[in-house]
Amino acid sequence: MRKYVPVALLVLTAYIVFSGSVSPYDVVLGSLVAAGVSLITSKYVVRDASKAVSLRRFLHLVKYAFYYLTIAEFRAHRMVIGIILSKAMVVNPAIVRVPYRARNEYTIVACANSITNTPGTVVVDIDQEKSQYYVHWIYATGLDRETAYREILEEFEKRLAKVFE
Amino acid sequence: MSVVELVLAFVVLPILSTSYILYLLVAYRGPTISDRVLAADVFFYSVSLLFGVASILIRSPIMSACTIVLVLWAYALDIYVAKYLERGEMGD
Amino acid sequence: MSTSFLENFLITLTLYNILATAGISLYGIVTRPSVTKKIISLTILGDTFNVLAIFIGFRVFSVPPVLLDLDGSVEKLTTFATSAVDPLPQALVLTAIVIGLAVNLFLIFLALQMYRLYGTLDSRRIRELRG
Amino acid sequence: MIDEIARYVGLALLVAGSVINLIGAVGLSRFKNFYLRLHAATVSTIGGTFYPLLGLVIVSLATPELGELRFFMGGSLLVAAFILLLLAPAGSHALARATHRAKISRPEPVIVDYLAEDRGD
Amino acid sequence: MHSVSAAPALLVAVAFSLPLIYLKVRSVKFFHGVSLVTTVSVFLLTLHVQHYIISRETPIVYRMGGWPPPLGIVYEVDALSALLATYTALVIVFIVAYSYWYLGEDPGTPYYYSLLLGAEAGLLGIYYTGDVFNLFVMLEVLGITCYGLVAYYRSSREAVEASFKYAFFGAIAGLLYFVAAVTTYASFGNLTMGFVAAHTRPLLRHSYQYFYQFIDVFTWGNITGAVAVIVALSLWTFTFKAGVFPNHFWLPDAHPAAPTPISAVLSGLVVNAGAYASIRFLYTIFGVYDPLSQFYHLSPYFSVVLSFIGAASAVFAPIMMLIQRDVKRLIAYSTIMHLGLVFTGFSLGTALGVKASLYHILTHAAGKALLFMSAGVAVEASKTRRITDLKAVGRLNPLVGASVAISCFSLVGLPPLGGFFSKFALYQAFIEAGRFELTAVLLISSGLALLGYFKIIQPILFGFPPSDLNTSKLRELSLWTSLLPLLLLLIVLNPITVEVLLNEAAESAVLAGKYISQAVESYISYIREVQLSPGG
Amino acid sequence: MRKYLVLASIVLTTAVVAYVTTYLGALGPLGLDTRYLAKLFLANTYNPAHRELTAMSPEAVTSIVWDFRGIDTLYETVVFYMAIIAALAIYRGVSYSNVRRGSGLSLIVKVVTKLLIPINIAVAVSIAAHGHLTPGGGFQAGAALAVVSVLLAVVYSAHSFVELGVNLSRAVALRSAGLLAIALVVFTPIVISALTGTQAYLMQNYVKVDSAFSFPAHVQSQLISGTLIWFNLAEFLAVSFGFFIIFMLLSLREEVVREWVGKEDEH
Amino acid sequence: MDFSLVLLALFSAVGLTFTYLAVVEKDLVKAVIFSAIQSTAYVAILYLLRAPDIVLVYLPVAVGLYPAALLFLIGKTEKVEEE
Repeated sequence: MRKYVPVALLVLTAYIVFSGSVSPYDVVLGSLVAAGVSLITSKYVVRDASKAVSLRRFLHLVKYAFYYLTIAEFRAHRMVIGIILSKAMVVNPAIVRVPYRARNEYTIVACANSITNTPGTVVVDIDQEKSQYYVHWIYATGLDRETAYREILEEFEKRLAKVFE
Repeated sequence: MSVVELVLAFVVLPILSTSYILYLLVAYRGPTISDRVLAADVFFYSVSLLFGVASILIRSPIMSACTIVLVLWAYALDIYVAKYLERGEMGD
Repeated sequence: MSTSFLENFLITLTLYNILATAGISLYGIVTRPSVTKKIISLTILGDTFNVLAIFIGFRVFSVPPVLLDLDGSVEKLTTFATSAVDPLPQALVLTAIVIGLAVNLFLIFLALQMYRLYGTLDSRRIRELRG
Repeated sequence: MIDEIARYVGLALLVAGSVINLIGAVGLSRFKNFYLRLHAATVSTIGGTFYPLLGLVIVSLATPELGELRFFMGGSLLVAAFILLLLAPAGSHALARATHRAKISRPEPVIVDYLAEDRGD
Repeated sequence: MHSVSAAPALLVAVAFSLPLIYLKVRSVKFFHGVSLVTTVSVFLLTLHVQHYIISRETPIVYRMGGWPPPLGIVYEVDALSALLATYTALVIVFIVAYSYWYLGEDPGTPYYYSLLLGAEAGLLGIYYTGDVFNLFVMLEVLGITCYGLVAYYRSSREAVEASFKYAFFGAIAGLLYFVAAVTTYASFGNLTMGFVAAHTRPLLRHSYQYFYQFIDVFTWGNITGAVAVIVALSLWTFTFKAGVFPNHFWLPDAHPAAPTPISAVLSGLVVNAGAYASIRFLYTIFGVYDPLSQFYHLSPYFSVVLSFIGAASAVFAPIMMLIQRDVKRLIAYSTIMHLGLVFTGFSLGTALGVKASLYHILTHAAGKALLFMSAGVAVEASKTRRITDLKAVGRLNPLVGASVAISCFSLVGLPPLGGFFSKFALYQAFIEAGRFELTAVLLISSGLALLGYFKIIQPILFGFPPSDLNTSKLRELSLWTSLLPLLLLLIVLNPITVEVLLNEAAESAVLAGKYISQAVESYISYIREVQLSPGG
Repeated sequence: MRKYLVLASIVLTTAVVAYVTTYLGALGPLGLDTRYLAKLFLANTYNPAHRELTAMSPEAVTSIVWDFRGIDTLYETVVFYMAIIAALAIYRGVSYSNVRRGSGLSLIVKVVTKLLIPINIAVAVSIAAHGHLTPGGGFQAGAALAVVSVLLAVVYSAHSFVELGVNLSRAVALRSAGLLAIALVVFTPIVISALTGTQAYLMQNYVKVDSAFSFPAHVQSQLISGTLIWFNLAEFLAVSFGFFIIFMLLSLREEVVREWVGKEDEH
Repeated sequence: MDFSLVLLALFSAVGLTFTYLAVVEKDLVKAVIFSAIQSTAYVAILYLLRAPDIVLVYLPVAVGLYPAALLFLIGKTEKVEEE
């Protein structure tokens, strides 16, 4: 039963926010749609029902989003904009291996998206057997796994583990 | 015209137009298909910004519903081309 | 209300651009050998005509044809009627886009079937093979 | 008063975002290969589109003249921004992976390409 | 007067439900039955409309959704459109009966009937509609169903290629007509045929001053410049649909490649839509042959252009007929010839000319449908379309033999048959208009066509009867019920029976006064009831 | 040579059309004002004072599309329907069950798409259900939902349709259900008028001067604009499953398709 | 002076350029991408012409569905147009 809740909430929120109104018509129709969609898609979307509904995880997510959207993005943008606007455009690109420890696919994907969304690093490929990303790094400061992990992923994974793991 | 509209019309729109032209230049020049798709993709996302700005300038907020559809299909275009490059056939 | 020279110039320029686009896509339809390219040109031609149709219903300094105030007072309706763009071409184009989509999708299915039977999508080769 | 401040915050985000968008466009045309361009593209999508969209959300919510419709505009733009944040990285990743696998663009200049090594080519 | 609106909508509703039923009901016979019942009831509806028009002597204006003309779409039915619609519905009933014989247990039957009913809806909509843009939509409904039906034999190379060619150029033609419709709105300010017609006739203002004070607001641009664009583009589309000279290239490929009943529909009925729309546009809407119209001075040019394209197709097609080896292709070429004659008929601009054209449309539709269907029997029996390899089915089944002979004689124009009278009417019209070169064209094309038709008659009637033919299939009831009525129709179509209908139709085409006043009246009566100054 | 001939004729035609449209003013004065009929539509799209002349929907385009010129849209739907039927006729006899499982794209794209689909459905339903109030409507929503069918075929594989339980016959059934709902709304006025002996028209929405038949415009003070909402929802259903059918057919592998093409004898 | 007129001219010029590129391009995938860019320019034009309904229809159709269907077609058939 619990596994239906997160999808239904997601759909209902999307519906209400997109419609921008809380009239009875929208609430009723939105709830119907939410119920229907969660019935169909929950078994694909939600893997572990016990972790599905938790206020603590949600608060961690908000905290992470705040950190990510302000500090992490600002740092990364400053670096890449500096490279673009510099005359010589000195770059030091490399495709490095970045190991991850997460087991949950949502953590893996959230980490990958966080890495890609910060300018300067792009996840080119993912190897689930060896548990590592291949990240194209515009200004590589070190090529071994540990440096790459520390510089690129550690901060994100530490915070995201609290949300999804 | 309010300050918001003045700034939008005389600062934001010219800057955006310049970057559109640069994106399209890359889309035209880019040596490989991936470069072109990347430029087209960024162009699509930036046009979604134009949608928001224009709907404030036209003073009709309801037009902004189009933004989301553009974002969706820009992503879909990425995916098609990625799939095409990776597999050659799309349905597999 | 009359338009200034610059406005007139820009409107005419847009119109000519649209007509030239139609001309180029027509050229593509007639001269390009590949069936796929012909279909691409055909979709562009349809798009161009649709934009042209919307363009004739346009007016400067206008709002979309959606009423925002639902109190139904006469003044607001009059303001709306004298400040919104023409909704009828939009309705016509809506119909035309769907029809164009249907026809083009069917053309794509036919082209696929043609490739299965002829082994090529080059219109010159197909003509030779058919005899 | 709150409205006024919020509107200027939103406007600042918009202007800064459009400038970043332009910088991203410059980067896109200045970088020499596809993998480097990916980073400029990220600058354009996140800094140049996502943040201005948030700014637009703030501006529209802080404009009481729009009436009830400001929630519609703000809401639809917010959903669009959220979806952009979700989709843009997946799109660039898919494109990068496909490009690397199809080998249509070498990631030169590069100091090391572990992916190519591990895939054995 | 719901029959007008309900006829196409009923067809569409049945077409919608056929694939749904197919999921539950797998019996193919059921679909034949449903289609037959539907087409018969649609024929009764159109007959009702026809009766109503003849008894009232004025066009019907059916307001869709209750909206008055320029706001909504109207179906405006006059004697011309009612006649063609009724006739179409009648012929399709026989074609559905023939399909029962032809398709048998083919598992694709539900799709086939879905498309066929859609095509009939498109044809009826084209005839009934009173709106320029609605005509575009109905042309596309007709178009897409025909493309689908031509590609019905999906494993045949030529069918798919012909369908692609037809669909591709059909799409371009549709786009051009769309531009014409949009230009109509841009310059005339509305899309109702009656209103546009009213605008082109400033001379009517003296007699109908009361009307014109209401509709004058609906003008906008420079209509002289616009009409050039509209007529050029729409005439291109209509000649494409009718398959006459410059735009005939798709027809000899598409018509033979389709299943035989569909060849009958395409050659007998679908091409008429192009001719009808040309008549409607040139006569009723823009009035290029109407002295009251402001475009009357263009009539000599139109006369020359239309009679040229008509004469060119009437002379070129029978020559092509002589060198064909494929029987269905030969018949398809003869369609081009007959439509050419139809176009020459109404290029004259006289009531007699229009009447002769309509008459020829009627006799040609019946004759061509019958010829395709009966020659199709021979093709089915011989499993080939080569004329020289056809088997003498006519000697095993007298009905088939008689059908082939009589339809060919009617198409050539031999005396007691319908074709003779329609060709004679054309001859009279040419003489009356003093166009002797066209009479020469008529005679030459008939003479050449006679040779062409004889190529079909000879093997089917006078060849040796093969021994290995499955005769039981030749004696099925559905074959008789489809061929016999058309055979009788060809004999019955003589001036005594159809003179009144044709006169009414031709008169209503040439004199657009009633058509205009009905449309305008429908707007005025509505607005007056609402007690509202328009636009308030 | 032929190329230049084509080019010259196209340039000539374009020039003539440009001349006619600008100097002769065939399109009317561009950009200045709208036509009288447009003002009539705009003034009456939501006008509770004149129930005989209004569509009671603030969205002028939707009210034209489904009420004023509803028959156009009905037959436009027919064109779309017929195109898919024609495509199905080309693919008749194909069974969708022996599609083998494909591997699809990388995990990141799969998970993101999985999250996108519920949000996308919510957005599409919102577009359809507010079609009579804000820009949008049945076809728009169906087209927005088409992204689901495309992404399922592209990101996962053709086999994902089978896993989701959307096989061809179910898609056809749901689409036909939507279309029959449209037909039902279209025929309701005529049937009721025939039963009660009053006057009503095909596709009628509200009272007219000569007809008292009317669909309800409001439910509990929520504007639903009579038939418009039903048409929008039914069209949404029909169009979105239409796209499902199209992309299910297109995503079939060629080996599967070639098994049955060419087996039947030619006619 | 309506701000949209300048952008209209700009985007119609973009549409013209990319139509030309799509027509002359030999690589069909590139032609599809060019036509998608041209469609986006038209989407912007339609938006500036105050036609949000049309944008909502045209955008999925021209930017999304045509390229998808065409890439399906190209993937199963020929990749390059021969001169």
